[in-house]
Amino acid sequence: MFAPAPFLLKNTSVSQVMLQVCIALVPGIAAYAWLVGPAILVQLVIATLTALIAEALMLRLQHKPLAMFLPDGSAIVTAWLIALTFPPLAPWWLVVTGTLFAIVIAKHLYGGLGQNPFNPAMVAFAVCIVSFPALMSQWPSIGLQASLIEQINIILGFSPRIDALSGATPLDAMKTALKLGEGGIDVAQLLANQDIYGNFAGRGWEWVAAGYLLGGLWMWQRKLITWHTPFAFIGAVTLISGALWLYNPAQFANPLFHLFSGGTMLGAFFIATDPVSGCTTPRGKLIFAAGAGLLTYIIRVFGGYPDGVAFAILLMNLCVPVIDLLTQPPIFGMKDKA
Amino acid sequence: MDILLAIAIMALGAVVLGAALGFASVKFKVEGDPLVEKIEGILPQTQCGQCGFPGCKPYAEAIAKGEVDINLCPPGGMEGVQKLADLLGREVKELEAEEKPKQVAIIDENTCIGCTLCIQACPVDAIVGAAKQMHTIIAPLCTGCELCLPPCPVECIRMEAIGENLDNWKWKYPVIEIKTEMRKAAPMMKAA
Amino acid sequence: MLMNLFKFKGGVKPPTNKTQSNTLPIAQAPLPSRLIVPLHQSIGGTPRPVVKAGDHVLKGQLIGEADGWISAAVHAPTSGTVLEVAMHVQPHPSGLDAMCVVIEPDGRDKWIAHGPLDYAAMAPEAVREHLQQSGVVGLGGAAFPTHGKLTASKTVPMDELIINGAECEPFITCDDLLMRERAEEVVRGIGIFRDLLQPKKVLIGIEDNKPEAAAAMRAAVDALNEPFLVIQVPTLYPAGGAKQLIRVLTGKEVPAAKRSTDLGVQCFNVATAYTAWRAIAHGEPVVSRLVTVSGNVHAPRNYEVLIGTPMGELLKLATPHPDTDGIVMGGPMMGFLVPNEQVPVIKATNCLIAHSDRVFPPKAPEMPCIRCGACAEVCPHELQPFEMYWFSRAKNFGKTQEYHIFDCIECGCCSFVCPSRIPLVQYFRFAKSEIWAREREKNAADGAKTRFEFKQLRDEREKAEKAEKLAKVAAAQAAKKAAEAAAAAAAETAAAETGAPGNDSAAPESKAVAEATTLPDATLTTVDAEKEAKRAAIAAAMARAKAQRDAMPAKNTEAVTIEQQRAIDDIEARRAVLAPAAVPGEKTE
Amino acid sequence: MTHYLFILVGAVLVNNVVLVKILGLCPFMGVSKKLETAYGMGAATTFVLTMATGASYIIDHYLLIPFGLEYLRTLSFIVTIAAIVQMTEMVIAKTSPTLQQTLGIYLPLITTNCAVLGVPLLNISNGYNFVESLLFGAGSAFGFSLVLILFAGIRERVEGADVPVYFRGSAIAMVTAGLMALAFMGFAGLDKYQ
Repeated sequence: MFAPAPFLLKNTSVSQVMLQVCIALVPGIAAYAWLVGPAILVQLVIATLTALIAEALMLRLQHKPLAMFLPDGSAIVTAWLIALTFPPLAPWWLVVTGTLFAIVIAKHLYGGLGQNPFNPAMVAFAVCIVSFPALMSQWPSIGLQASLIEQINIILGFSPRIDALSGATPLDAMKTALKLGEGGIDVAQLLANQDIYGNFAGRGWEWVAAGYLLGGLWMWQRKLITWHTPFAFIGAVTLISGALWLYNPAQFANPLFHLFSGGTMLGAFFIATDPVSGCTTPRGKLIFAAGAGLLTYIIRVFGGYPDGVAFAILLMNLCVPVIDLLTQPPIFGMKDKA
Repeated sequence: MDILLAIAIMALGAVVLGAALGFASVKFKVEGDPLVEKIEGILPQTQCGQCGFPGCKPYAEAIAKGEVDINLCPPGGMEGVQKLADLLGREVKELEAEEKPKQVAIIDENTCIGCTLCIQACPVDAIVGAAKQMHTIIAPLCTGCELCLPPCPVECIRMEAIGENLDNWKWKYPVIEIKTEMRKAAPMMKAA
Repeated sequence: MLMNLFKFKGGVKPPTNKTQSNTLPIAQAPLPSRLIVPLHQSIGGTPRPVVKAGDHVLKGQLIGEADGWISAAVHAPTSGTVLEVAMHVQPHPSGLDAMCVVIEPDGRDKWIAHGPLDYAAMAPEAVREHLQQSGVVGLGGAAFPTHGKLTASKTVPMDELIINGAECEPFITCDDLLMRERAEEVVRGIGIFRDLLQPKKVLIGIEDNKPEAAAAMRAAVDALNEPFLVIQVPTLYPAGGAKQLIRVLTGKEVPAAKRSTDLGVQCFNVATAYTAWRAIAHGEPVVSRLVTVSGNVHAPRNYEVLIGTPMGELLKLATPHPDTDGIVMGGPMMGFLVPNEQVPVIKATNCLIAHSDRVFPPKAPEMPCIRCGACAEVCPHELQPFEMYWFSRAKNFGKTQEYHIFDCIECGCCSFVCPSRIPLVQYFRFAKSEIWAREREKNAADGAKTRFEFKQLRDEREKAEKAEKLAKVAAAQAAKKAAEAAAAAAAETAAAETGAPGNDSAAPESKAVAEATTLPDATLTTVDAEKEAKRAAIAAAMARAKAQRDAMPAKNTEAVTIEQQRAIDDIEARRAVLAPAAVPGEKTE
Repeated sequence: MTHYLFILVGAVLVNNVVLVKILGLCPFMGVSKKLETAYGMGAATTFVLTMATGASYIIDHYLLIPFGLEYLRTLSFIVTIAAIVQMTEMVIAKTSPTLQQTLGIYLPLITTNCAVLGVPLLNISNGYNFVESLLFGAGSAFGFSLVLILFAGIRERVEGADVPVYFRGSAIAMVTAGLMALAFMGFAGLDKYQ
């Protein structure tokens, strides 16, 4: 006889959690599709399909019940994060490769849902940017006049990869310009370029980031995430960028620019908050996210890649078991000794 | 000339390092073998001799020296073999003899003639009694080694498997199939 | 409110489901067809049966005698005939059997002679003794013998006595009804605990979803003019856990490794206080208790039930719906499905819930843990359940202990909130019982090892002594023979010297030599034979003396007084402690 | 000052001896099953590696180069390292038998840890002076220990995961090491920033 207490359960499930994460991504995606181009929707579809097929295949190989695991939605969240971090007009096979890598190697080799030590979406990004640096750095200029059909053709490789694609992200553009300028160029001058830069960060992109921020705040309000991770992530980016900006405003962009550029908002609310590969103790979350924020800034400003979120998250993923171990909160009745 | 110089320098180095090592080996000499104790900690201490050694310690010593295999201890079971393999970095091997459930010896007190032979045979002093008087097993102390069986002239000792009771009952590893269990309970209520 | 309440971390708010059963007053359950009274109903030693099949017993008659200090007596719940003393299925998740006294009621429900005790004249020790003899145990569910908790720590002053009327588990309302209807007796019972423990304050904690109970208790406290404080605590599961209630009322946190008296606080359930009062004021042992019958039934309500009543018979009083497919004993958070409906109500049974899929919807299948940390947020002991789960699942028990698995109170909050529907508590129970089993095995192995080593030592010593003795006997014999031979030789030589010197003098000498050489361990010559004989005589004398010495203590031990025996035992015990140190020394001998 | 900092950061992170240079994989895979052994191995390797870089610098500059015996570098470095390792083992055996037990065969294997030989040789080829050599040695050792400890932490957790049967043990450990190396590629270029 087996007695499974408790008999009452709260009405929650993994699928619900994942579904809400997807809903929270919608404002950001909407801004993305509106301001940057509808191609992102195509990429989302490609990534989602690939993820679901790969997930089903891997579950099948491991003789796990498809009906139970496929609807959990974790693969969809991973796929969406991959699509949102890749260039919107990246060729279809790049997104497929990244997604396959994420689902098969980063997730299912470790046993699937809940067991992967690394964030699958970030593994996909890191693998692709290391393997295909050129393709991963081609971002369309904002205001690219191309219809959805044209964009799909570009993604599917039917149309040539036109020159308008060879742009860079606002972050990358600034880094390259500052490097080439050898100190002769002022950040303020660069920001004046209205083709690339908008009100406070990258043109168009700033509103996408704002959309993520909105979705993230909604998740916090729904108690899907705690305040620790986004707070520490954003706090760390603000602190280090603020300090360097105050030290030399000509060479370092202001904190607002860094907060709304690249993957900062997406990372702070959607990637660093991944419970599976992130820290779980409250203090651990603070350390994890602050470390990720710091590394993000360091890699994007001093390192060799256009943005640092993926590597920063992966590097902090490495430290998670040790951080968790060192930040165990004192338990009931043992607080005086600790 | 060069080659001589090279040899001389290497020899010098060898002498200096050798002297340092020699000094260290005297200064930091360690006595005893902590490994034997660790192995003995894994062995179940039934002292049954099924491994071919008179007791667990001699077997532990033999394992530490690498003279025998680690799969000679049936009371320790496969779990014991696994632990020994982990400790010693050796391959896990199937047990030589088959694994038996834990058991306890029971003396049929009506048949016992009080010969004390089993008392002498018991390695862990789990049998009490005196000459010409009935003997009995102190069940909690019995390791189930069966060494008392052969000496008994009237064959009044038998082994009994230790069943599950409320004292040694363990919670089972959770299984997912909860529903089937509940269904089993259904007819009982219908009958009521 | 005058008091400043504290909070414990975590906790959940499951639907309380209490209103179904707390509207009707307590009803008396009728006599069942037979009563199965388990002997082991409290934590500690199993009481020894003092009745046998065929005996006629009266209500309240002792049937199981407490075994040891942490153990409580068991009594016949009604008058009738003992059918058997045998193994029966227990209300325990294992579904295993244990020794029970089965009584067929005679329908008269005749009490054994009993009456009030002269409480004012009783020494505290006598009160505790009487509570043990009356079978008073904690009725909140843990069933710890109450008398064992009624001794204050010698070093820490008793600050607070907590009376637990929180009753935080959903569905259960038996304490609620008890406090509403029998508040005065509860308060008088608390008075007994107060007298024994002498605390500075007495705090009665009641969840704020039971205003009637709190009002009744306040009225009773006022009527009896006691200085007890009735405090309403926020409704939050598991506020009724002893450690949580202590925390809420006093701010003290009792860790798993400590007793609450070490922190100057002790906690009792209201129903325990009630039974203690009945035992003292009326001389009635614990033969019945209040049980909430709820869940999938037409008429949920509270019953006063005799211990030993089969649960199925009790459930029928409330007319279960036809789709009922099991009985849960205890609340929905910590209770368990009983093995069958024949299992009896015991002292720890506070609630029966008829189980059906309508009341408790079946759980969706277990998914993998996504480490969301919801369990850690609700854990009232601030543990990391998902980490303990991870390592329990991998059977890495050492790690589970590093994450303080033994501080888990198995309240079920973590399982309640888990989005993956993982039966976390089951994993923890599994890990805990595995660890206990290993501990037991380890202790048994260590004991076997020391006994084995001691036996070996003994065998060696005996062998050595035997060999020594044999050698001495042999030496003595040899010496004797040698001496005889030498004497003969000497006589012959003397004769030869005096009478016939010359040719035959060599013959006896060589004979003596020959004789000497046949002796075991010596090639004696006639010259030193005499010396040897002397030495042998000395050795033999020494051996005799030693034998006498050895015999002496043996003679003594036959007539040792109890004190001497105790002293010997003491010495043996000390030796046992020193044994590891002594062993190498003895071996080198 | 910043120069030294760059050497240190470069050795610990950017050119991590295990994940970027792919040296010393034997102890990296072998002693990372448990955190405790990883701590011990990290400490032992840090000590040996720092000592070895110092000693080999002295041998190289005051013995081999003056006599023109550069061709004996590898040989003499190995001998020196072996002696230091032996000494370390004896000291550990005396002071902490449990650590010695847990490190097991891997302690003597520091001798053949290519990181320990590789770092002094890299020092020479990089033309570092004594302080730089020591910094580089210590940095590499810290990098090794850091990565070893983090790896052990992850492996302890992955041990409880439902890894597919064919990937249990070393296979998944290699995958993990690969993903760690991927993460460390994020540091690329940091030591070149001016």
